[in-house]
Amino acid sequence: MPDDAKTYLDIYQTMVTIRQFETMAGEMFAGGKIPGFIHLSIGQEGSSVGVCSVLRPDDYLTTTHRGHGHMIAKGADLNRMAAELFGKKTGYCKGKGGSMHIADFSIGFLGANGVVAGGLPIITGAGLSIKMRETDQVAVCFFGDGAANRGPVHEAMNMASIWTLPIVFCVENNQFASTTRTSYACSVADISTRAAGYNMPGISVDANDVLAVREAAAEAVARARSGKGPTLLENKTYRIKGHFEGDPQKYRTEDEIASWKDKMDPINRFATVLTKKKILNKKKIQQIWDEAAAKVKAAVEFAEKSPYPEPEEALEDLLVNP
Amino acid sequence: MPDDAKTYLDIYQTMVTIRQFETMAGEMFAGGKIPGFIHLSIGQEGSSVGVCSVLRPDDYLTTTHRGHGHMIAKGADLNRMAAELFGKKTGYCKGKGGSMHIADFSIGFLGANGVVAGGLPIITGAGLSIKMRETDQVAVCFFGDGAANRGPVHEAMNMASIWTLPIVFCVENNQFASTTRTSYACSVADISTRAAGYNMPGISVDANDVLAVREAAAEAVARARSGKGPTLLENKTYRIKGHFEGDPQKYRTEDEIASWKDKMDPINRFATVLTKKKILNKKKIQQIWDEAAAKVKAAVEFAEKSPYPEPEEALEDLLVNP
Amino acid sequence: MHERILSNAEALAEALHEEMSRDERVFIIGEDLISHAGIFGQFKGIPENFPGRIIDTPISETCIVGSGLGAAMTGMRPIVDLHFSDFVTCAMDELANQAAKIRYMFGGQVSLPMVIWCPDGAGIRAAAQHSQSLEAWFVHIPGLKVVVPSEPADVKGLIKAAIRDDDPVMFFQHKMLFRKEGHVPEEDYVIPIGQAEVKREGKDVTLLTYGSGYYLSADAADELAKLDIEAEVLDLRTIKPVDMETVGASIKKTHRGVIVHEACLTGGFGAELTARIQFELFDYLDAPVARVAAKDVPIPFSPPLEDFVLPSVSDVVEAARAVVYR
Amino acid sequence: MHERILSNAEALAEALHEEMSRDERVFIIGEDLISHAGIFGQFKGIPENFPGRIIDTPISETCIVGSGLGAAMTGMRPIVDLHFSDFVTCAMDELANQAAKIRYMFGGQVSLPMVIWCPDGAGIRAAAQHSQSLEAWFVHIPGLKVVVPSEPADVKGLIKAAIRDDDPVMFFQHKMLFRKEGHVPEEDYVIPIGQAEVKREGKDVTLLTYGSGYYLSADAADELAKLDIEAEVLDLRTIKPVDMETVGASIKKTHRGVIVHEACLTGGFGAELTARIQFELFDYLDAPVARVAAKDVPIPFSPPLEDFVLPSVSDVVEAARAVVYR
Ligand SMILES: Cc1ncc(C[n+]2csc(CCOP(=O)(O)OP(=O)(O)O)c2C)c(N)n1
Ligand SMILES: Cc1ncc(C[n+]2csc(CCOP(=O)(O)OP(=O)(O)O)c2C)c(N)n1
Ligand SMILES: [Mg+2]
Ligand SMILES: [Mg+2]
Repeated sequence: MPDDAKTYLDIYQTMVTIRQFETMAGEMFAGGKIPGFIHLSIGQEGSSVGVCSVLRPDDYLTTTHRGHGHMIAKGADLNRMAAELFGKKTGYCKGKGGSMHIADFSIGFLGANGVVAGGLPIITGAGLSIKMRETDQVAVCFFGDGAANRGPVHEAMNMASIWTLPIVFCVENNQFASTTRTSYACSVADISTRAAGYNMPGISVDANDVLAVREAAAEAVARARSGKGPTLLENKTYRIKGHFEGDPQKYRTEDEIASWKDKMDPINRFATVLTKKKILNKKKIQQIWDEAAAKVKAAVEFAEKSPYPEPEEALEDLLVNP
Repeated sequence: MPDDAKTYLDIYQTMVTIRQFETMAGEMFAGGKIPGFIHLSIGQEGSSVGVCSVLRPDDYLTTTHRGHGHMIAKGADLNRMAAELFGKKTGYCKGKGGSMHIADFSIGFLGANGVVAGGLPIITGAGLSIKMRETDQVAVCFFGDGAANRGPVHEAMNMASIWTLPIVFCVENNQFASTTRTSYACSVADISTRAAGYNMPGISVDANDVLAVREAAAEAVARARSGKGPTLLENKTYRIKGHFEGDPQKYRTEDEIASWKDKMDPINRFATVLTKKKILNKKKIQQIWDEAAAKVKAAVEFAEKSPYPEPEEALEDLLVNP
Repeated sequence: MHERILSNAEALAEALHEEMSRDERVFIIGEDLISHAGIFGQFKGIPENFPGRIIDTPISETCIVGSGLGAAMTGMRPIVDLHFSDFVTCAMDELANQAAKIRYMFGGQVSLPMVIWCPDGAGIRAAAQHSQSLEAWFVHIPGLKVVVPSEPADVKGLIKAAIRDDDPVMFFQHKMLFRKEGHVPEEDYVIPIGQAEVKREGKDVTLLTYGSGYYLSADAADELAKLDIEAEVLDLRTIKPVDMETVGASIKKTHRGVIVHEACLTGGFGAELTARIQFELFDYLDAPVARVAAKDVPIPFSPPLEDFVLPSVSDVVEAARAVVYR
Repeated sequence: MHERILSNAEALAEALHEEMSRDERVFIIGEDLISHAGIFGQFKGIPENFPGRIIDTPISETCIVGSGLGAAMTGMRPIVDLHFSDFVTCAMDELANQAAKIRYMFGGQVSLPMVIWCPDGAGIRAAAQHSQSLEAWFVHIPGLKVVVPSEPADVKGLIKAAIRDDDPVMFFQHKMLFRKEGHVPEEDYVIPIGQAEVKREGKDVTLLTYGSGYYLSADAADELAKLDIEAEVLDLRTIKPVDMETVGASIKKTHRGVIVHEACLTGGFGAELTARIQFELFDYLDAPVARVAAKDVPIPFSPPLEDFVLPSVSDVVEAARAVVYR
């Protein structure tokens, strides 16, 4: 696992890009440019980038309704992402999917999912397919703490274990499932303890420390790639924004949010580390944020300029052989 | 928990009754008297009777496709059971349910289930209902090792845990789910280890030792009754008969079956214990078997003499207010 | 009678308050109910007024419905909130193989007084997995009743009927209708399950509809009136059992029918209703029964696509004109 | 052509052998497949001949279908065995919200070549949870194809078509038909999905059917012949997409139709087909389209009850007589 300055800078840049993208998405939603509803991953960049930083382009990834960060970290094109969120023809899914149903098969990104835990059965199949095709790909599945209480998680972890599938189950415990606290809905404090019930390693990490995530993910991915089977990785973090944009958030206080924002922000924490290591300085930081802002701005422009699909296009893309 | 001779004799008698009932059912099926398919619990009497011996009549129970033993242990009427298996009008369900869908709500027996793991969501509701109605009932759910790999088990155990519901989850690990060995399909050797993932106690017992089951069940039931929440109890046993009557059983050898039949039979083992304690002797044993045989014979006669339902009765009992 | 105007969400909340006060066995269970008093505000006041009787669950649709089942079997009267009706998919075994069949399989030993409350429908750009209208599946499962009200007064009367009913009732409410307003009587009344209502009389064609289709049909009737076509608007309200008496009376008068629903066309409830109308009323029909429904694709995200897929007022007008001028 | 007689189970096994030899991406996944070579013997020889390509799973329908999905998205061509079609209830999210929608939601980026193989139907005294015919649910989900063959030759040709198809196909086979025999051509042939076949010509009434209903209809046609009624038997074979061309040609000839299926009446596929026939062929109909189906209750266990609930040859004869003598 390369641990050089360039890698670190890449990681930092990706985290900032995600933050800028999500910030833009929130603004565009508020401004009525993005239809439907969107779920932002601000504050969770340590998880998405930490994990994806150890993946290959041909590795598979599934994610959730809160998947912009994972998708960017896996290498997606911001223009086509933005266009999809805007419902435009040039979007990844030609406007048919939107934020909750976006995918890029060219980078192994098998899709977001509007059904909580919907990605887990799918990743089992991706893992099985890898094993049957005898490649050394790895399949990673992001899911939430809320998802962790759904049945498909159990079935998927059992299956992956008995067949030693090359899967990393990555649960992002951001302490909430919509309005519901994880501490209420989940019977264990560390979701990773459930791994023992499937005879697989389980580990919980402070996911606002991107390098801690990267290290744990590297181990899990190496294990999977070398045919030793699945791992349950719990990335502990905090959802800074509402469940969806516009969420009244009566279930928590401003103070609680602020305490995470101030001290725990994964991007700032990493910047501090890199500054100490002399890989970053104030100027460079500003430059990275500016560059990310420019890329995101360009993506917005691309999306805005792109046409909506023609109504009749709604009838396309259902079947290969109608 | 009473541990006197009378209690032991009751337990022994119930085990023998189950064995005789199941043996009869196998014969009647082979003779074409019982339609459909049936799943016998021969060899698993230690589990059913051990658990039910610590239950009250008003406690709830759900079971599976292999539920005759549980039902008898909970106190069901053999005549109405046999009649139901035969598809007769006098059966528990007027012939509508058969072996896989039999129930007796008057004794808290909330039903067998043809869907593997189908009882687990239901037992959650029974447990919740107990809690809301503030009674001190307990709800027990029998399910198989195969069922243990289905998603509803996970959801039910999590829910029962967070709400400290008065539930005993009793998994009967009889080493097979149909043709599939538990050692293949289940990612852990002891299913009870999964309890930790729900922050509840888990225990595995040798279920061919009825007193071991009784002891473990007593603790779990006491825990539930006193408001301390659910327990996962794994009863380790062995399915002596095929999955269903008529099963070609290519997945195991006669020798394997014989080794269990000979040394592990829960009824014989208990007889040995009781004989040592001078509670039983050869004559008494014979008498108990004969009495059970007579009861079962009477049940068969009842069933045989009973009429089939009239065809048009098929249209009844669907809705309370059609 | 003075006009008391409530929204569909308010009508529901009022009825729930009344029923929960009346019968302490009634409770509500589902995801994220308490903090927002229901994602559409439909449970307003319930968390404060009935603490412990509105229960937040983990995300576990299978066990949420299952827990309703088990509670119903043991003396309670649960209302199970499915959050989005699309997630019935995660509880189909509990609905189709358990709730619908338990009473029957067990020979009538037990009843299952439960309501499965399902907000459904499209129009909020929520895309394929949060926009469906799946009521037809449940019509095809013996043992369930299916109610799909449209107007606030119907919501109040029918949710009360559903709660008091001893059988499992699937209760669908369209997301886009929660803010729709209408007169709601103040008193405690029940609208029997299985009773349709002619909401506008007409002699030229019957628009047979339910749920969101009612509003499309009502608007279409206005448009048709301008074309001198008098459309009768028949709001089925319950689709299982369906009120063939009221349907028959209307078709015998108009001799023409158009069925309007938002669920996609193929295999939708319109098919069943058409089949019955043409069978039972063949000689009264002067034209084939037409169906107006969503196009046969998943609901797409982008606004022009979604709008194109969903049935519109003009689709209803066109269909009605086609059968009338035949 | 010499008569090569195979059972439905044998026809399936033969086709699977050929397809698995032809394309190494094809594999079978499900519960308890290997030991009995399929519970109905339908996979005879496959475990020996294709080791590693027929996979026993834990009891996890959700993830069994899901694993088919994930495999199909990443280069494989899975055949998912659902053991009993009743357990589709445990995988409805994977079928309805994922398999059917993924290609569409993702704008056509990916295809899902998978077959979901579902043995269905009643008649073996297996009661309510092991006897259903649920095909109509899937007809109502855009994005799925639905095939329900009856005779061995159809099974062979259609399973091949399903395996080679790049879209998800629900493939239903009735449990009671596995031993039914018929001529099956030896060569490698494909019957296109969506193509019905007139299996018996007649001029007085069309019996429109599929799956087990075909055998009821064929027998009924024999009975009707004795009454001087010449029934045309049209085996749909695929119900989504449905071959309205062949249906139309037949109805234009006979002017009368009876739809026969084992699924319960209300909301069954017969409703959809009736709706289309009466709409598209209104002027050709001399009588309403009749439906013969199971009665609207769960399948009961006891033989006299089950027999009463299921549709019978005489039900078909009666329905045909009623429309013919109208
Ligand atoms: C099966 C299902 N149930 C409910 C929902 C509604 N829903 C969407 S997101 C969400 C909360 C998810 O929480 P978590 O898994 O922790 O992910 P997070 O939002 O925190 O990233 C809920 C309940 C859904 N989409 N799918
Ligand atoms: C959801 C579901 N999947 C599959 C089946 C078919 N089936 C019936 S019993 C059984 C095996 C059950 O094994 P286990 O849970 O260990 O119980 P046991 O038979 O050993 O008592 C299977 C696969 C079913 N009835 N329900
Ligand atoms: Mg969360
Ligand atoms: Mg077992």
